[in-house]
Amino acid sequence: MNEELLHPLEGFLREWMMPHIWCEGCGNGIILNCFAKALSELNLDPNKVVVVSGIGCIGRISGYTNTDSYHTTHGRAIAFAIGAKLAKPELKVVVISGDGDLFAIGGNHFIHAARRNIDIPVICANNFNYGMTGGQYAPTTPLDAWTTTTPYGNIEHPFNLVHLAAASGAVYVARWTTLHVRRLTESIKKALQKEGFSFIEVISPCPELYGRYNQMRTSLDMMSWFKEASEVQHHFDPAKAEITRSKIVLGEFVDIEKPSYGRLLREKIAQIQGKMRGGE
Amino acid sequence: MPLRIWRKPLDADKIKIPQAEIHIIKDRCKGCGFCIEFCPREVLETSEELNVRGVHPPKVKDENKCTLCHFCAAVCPDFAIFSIEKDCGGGC
Amino acid sequence: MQEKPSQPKPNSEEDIRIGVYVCHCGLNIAGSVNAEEVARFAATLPHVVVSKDNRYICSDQGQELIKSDIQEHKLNRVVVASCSPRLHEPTFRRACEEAGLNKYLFEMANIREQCSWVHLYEKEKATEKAKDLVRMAVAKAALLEPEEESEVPIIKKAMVIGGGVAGIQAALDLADTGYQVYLVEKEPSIGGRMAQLDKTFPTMDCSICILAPKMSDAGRHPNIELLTNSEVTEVKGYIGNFRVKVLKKPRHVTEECTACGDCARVCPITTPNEFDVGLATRRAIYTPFAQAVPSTYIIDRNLCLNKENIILCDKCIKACEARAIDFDMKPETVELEVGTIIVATGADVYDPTSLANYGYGKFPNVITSLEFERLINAGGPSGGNLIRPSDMQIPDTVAFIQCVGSRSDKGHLYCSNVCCMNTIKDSLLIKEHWPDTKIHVFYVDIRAYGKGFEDLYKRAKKEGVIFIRGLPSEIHEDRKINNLWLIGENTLQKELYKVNVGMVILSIGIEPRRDNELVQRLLTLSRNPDGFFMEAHPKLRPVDTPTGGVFLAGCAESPKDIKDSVTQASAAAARAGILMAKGRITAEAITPELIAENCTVCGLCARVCPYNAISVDKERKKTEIIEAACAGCGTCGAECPFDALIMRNFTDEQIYAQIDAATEQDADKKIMAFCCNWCSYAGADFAGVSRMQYPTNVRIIRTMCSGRVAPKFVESAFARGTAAVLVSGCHLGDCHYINANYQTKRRVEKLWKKMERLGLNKDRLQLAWFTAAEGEKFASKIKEMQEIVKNVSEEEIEKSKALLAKALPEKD
Amino acid sequence: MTPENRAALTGKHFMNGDFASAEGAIAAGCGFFAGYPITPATEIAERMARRLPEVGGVYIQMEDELGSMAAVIGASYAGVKSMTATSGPGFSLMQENIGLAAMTETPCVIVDIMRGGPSTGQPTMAGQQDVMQAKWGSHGDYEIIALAPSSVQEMFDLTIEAFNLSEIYRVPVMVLADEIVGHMSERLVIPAPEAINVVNRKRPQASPEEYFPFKPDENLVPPMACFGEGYRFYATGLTHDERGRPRTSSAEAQQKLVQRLCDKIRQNTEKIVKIKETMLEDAEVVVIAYGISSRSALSAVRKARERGIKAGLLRLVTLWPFPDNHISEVATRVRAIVVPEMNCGQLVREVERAAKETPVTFLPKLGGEPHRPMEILKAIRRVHS
Repeated sequence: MNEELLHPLEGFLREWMMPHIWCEGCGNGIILNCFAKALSELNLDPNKVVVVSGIGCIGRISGYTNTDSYHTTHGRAIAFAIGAKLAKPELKVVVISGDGDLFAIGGNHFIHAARRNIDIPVICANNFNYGMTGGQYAPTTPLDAWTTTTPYGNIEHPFNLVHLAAASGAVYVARWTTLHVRRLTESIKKALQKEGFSFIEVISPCPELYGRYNQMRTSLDMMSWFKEASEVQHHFDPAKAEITRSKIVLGEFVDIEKPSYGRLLREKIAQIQGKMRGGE
Repeated sequence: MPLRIWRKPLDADKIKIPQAEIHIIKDRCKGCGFCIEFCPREVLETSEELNVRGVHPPKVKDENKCTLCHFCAAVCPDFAIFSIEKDCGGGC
Repeated sequence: MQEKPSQPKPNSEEDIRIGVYVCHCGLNIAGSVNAEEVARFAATLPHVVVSKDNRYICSDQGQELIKSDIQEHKLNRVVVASCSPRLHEPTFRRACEEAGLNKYLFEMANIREQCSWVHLYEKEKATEKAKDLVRMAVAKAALLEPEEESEVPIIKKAMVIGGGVAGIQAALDLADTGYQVYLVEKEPSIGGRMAQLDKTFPTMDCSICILAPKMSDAGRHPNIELLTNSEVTEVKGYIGNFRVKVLKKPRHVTEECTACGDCARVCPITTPNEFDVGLATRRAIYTPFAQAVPSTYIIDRNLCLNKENIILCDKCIKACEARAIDFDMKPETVELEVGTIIVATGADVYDPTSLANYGYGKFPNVITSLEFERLINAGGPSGGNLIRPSDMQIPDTVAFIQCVGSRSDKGHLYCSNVCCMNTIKDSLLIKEHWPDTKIHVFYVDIRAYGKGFEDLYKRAKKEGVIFIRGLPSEIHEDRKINNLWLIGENTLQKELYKVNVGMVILSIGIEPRRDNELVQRLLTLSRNPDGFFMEAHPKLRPVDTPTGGVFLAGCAESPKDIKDSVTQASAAAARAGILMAKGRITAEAITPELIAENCTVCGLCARVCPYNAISVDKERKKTEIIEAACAGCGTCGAECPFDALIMRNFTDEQIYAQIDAATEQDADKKIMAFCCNWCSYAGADFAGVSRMQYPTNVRIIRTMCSGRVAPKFVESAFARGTAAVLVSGCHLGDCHYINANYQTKRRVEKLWKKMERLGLNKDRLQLAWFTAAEGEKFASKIKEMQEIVKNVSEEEIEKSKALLAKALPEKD
Repeated sequence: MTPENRAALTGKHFMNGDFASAEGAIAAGCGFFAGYPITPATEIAERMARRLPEVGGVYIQMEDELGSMAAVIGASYAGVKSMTATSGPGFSLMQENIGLAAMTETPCVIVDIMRGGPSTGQPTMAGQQDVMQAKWGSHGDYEIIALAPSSVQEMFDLTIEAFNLSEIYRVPVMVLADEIVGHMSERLVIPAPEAINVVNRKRPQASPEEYFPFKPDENLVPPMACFGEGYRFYATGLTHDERGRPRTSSAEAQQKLVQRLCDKIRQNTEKIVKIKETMLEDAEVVVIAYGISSRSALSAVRKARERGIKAGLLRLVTLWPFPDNHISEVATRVRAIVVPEMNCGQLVREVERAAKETPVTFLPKLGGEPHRPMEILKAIRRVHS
């Protein structure tokens, strides 16, 4: 076996940033893998793709994708992406960030971007806690779960992210785990081609912190949890899709058509400028 | 159909299933073991050797069993493994 | 529900006028029963105003006689002593009705199947028994009441189980008649066994060429809904109103499939193809064969790398342009409502592996006739070349061995019907392709009974096929070249032979499907000892089953060739069509009548009812019988402690009257047998049909189900001094009333305990299960009980009379 | 997305400062505005909402000022001149990403129409209380540029200037106007587009392979590539090297980067700074003022001259970077310095620092009213005698 041969996805990675900083068995690498795969299968022009991320472990992903990419401040990835996308609509601007970044400090931007139906796919790595800062509880941490800031068990109810996204107006909402790589890749491809705001939640293992505190010491433990608990049910009512230890409903929850902010904006501008020319 | 099926099918030798060539970039591996655990054909196993990171990368147990489903490559968080179709000029 | 009959009920005994007709049935009865004497005796019985004997009372003039007598003598009851009511009761009931007499005022005494035929050599005793049987019938007749039958609508939809040529034919016939048909097939495609065959005898036309058009007709027919890869899991309801659950197993390929085959080409998993009996390879995603209907591919999830919901391999998904692959398909249960069901579940073929002396599974060049079909088929794995698996060479000598798994205690005792002609056809096929091939056929008998069969046989002989009578005792293999030595005796020449051939074809027989037992349970059918489904009557209702609304077609009923299967299928379709055309069916007036003032709403009846046909409302103090759901087994009547349920046409009084009549003379020498209509009474009939002789002292009382037999009947039989009592029904699990016979079992066991407690010999009460085919078993049971009867002492009889006296119905 | 000339206004107009600032932005080639309504800056948003579509630009009203500032950076990185406008409370929220803009060297303009604080304070009244926040508002060391218009005309001119500076130095530039300048209406003359000097960011000369997004030219400012141009660069708010690679624990990298972020402004101060001097040649007393206060100061200086006092006015057009050298030089020529500010003393501290021995008299003013000329005149006379 000659190792000179390059990995088929090598071209989609920013080679001078590799290897990535993520822990052994961290799901972020798999998400990066699936994202790169999606790009290669769609063969989009990488020069027209912008990856925007926020703060947190997965926030580093913008450093690893061989595209234009920007690593914003805590929670602002979506807001930044909106600016970039509206300024240059021909770009594919993708937000990849974590559950804490997108739904705690950045929660406001998420719901409003979904409401506006901005043409941006948002991929959320949900590892149930704040990894980068050492495993504190997040808006997705299950009730009773242990983290470094819920030493007596979590007393906060977690967000059901797919429900939140659907209720906020996203036109495409899906949930997979890092074990369901093929389906995740397909979903990412779909989201990249979808007009409007699409959201993909990726349940991702954090064995070093969340797993360690919650009786899943290794990444394999966490992956087998995903394997046991997951069931695929497309068009399932997102309101009933809370994640529990015994059941994780996966699938495409929402896939609808709705004019996007971008389309309405362009139409509006064309209309106004048309009037002005007519005015002369 | 109750008839016991026991013969080697007549076309058994004619059916060409592509042979795999598995590549492992050892020093990228962080040793999560996903590729070994989730390979549907149990093609891989943990090796004895230590890589630069001090973990045991996977090694190929039986390359002939690989069906080139590429799941190992797809589930690897570290881009450390992939498989390609063996070019054996019709030799295999 | 039940409006009172128009005809005035005879209210006091004076009005009862019974006519008795004793049939000679040529010599069938008269041969061992003195019919005239029986008729003379009948005349002496109470209420009998006319009593005649007649050569063939079932004949037109026989029936005319009854009719005119009804008019002339103002008869209001008719008793015919002849064959089994299971055969001619409908005939005579019709005659009565035509004469304006309610058909429920007719009663039969079975003096043929259950008397003359089983006592061929004891004329006196047989005659005495016949008198008893008539006495019993007359006693019951005196208590018969006119009844009105309630009508139930029939759902004008049919289900055909099994998509082989029989199922397809039945479905097409019904669909063309205009009925909606659900065709349920277990396999991914319809077509069945016939699709595997190369040519068909005797016409030698291409099997798939004539089948494929029918398959696609069935697939395309607007009135046919195909449910392939599906299994019937539950059948509830009754004739005309079945509620069926069918489990549709997921194909994981949607209708979008264009059958282009791109998916299979990339699928990395291979396995031997069942359709080619393992001679060719298929993938995990496949279509069973080129002409499959539906043509949609299917994924074999047992082989596919993708388990649970994780897609490990996505080669087929990627290859499929139609995007028809769907790994998320789940099994779904569809509920159907149909009026009729046709069982065309087909048969299996015999696996000769167990016959070690033929070396199948050991010697590569010993193949089965089914493997031969695939080899000789131009579309088959060898492109139509009859090649030896060992070296892919075409053999210059072959041998056919007949009756492999048939007509032998090694395998099955019955003849599989098709193997002889199939071999002859095969031999001619070989001659046609490779005329110089030397062909030996080792046989027991050649059965070329059908139209054009003998000609084909002659042709084979003319072509030089060598027929040798006497099967080889063993086969040896020549290790070097894998040729085979056949050693045996030519029973015509009375000499040993040792023949060397390049290939041996085992002409394997047909055997019942493994899952017949399941189908039997689902539809409460019965099977013969060989395991094939039983017709309601072997001669007169050959495609009906004992379960109303359910019909048989094809090899499910018995081994048969394509022509017979198709014929039977059309017959079954016609029978089902007749039912549905009527649109309504009259339910026999054998359902219970509730005597509200006796009912305490205790709910015991509801608890034992197999059909949940009784609703008990303790609040509103109301018990209600749902006539449409009731099948009339009478288990409730037997259970009711308060005589609140009258089982019409099988009332307590009528049964007591039969018991009394049967025990009027030397009860202490007699066996009282309670037989259920479907299995044990039919079994007793079958004993008669097969002329099995047994003691004359048994007196059979027919009930619809053994569940009708109330303990008090048994007790009163003993109280009347009967020596022994037999309670019999269908085998547990085969009950025609789902599970009513478990109540029988419970009650008899209780009775045994009681007898023990009272210090009575419990052997005098026997419980036995018979199928309609177990005439032999019935006969030997009676013989066995005869021994018990011999040993019952006077005291024992007296003791039981005394102890059980209170069981007797108080006479006013 | 440069404005079509047809849509750009020219000629004489009568409008308020907020509107003028909006027109300046459009004249400067602004194609993107993200903001959140807040008094007294709302009119800028309203004007932009109406005008941007006409020139093919994009106006979006974000969910808050955090998002507004982030969006402005995003648009700028996508290659479109972008801005926001706000007032004190919103300005505070924007500081987070003003820091990010400084760190990732993002050209962008923030117009802050100052009102009375702290907190919600006096929404409809004028103030000059954000002067220090503009300089020090975000955490860490960095430099920005801040301009202080004192008229409607300057609202127009300095907004253009702000865009030009932000493009030249890849730095957030603030227009610090007070509520009065923002809301008052006066004559505005808009030159023909060709007469307006519009500067655009420096584009990379290097090939995408050799392009390092944070590798400066001799003026310490790196050429800027934008999204979608094939450079496939990476920018992060983390301390990074010239290539953009995060260097979170390298003292050397932090030293190099942060020092340059400051120096690229400091070392160009002379180029950046604008000052207006009136009757300063022979002045013994100088009033140093900016924004609306400078207009009261001007009439105070005139009145002083009528009374025979040699007074002069030094108006700071550029607040940041602070023109230390110039103030020191003037200080050596005068006896006293008077600084009127509509706060409790912010910029005066910078003046005192630069003036060295020369005495500085501070005139604070709170409550939203500007200084009356007489108040300033009194002070002049006091320090003169």
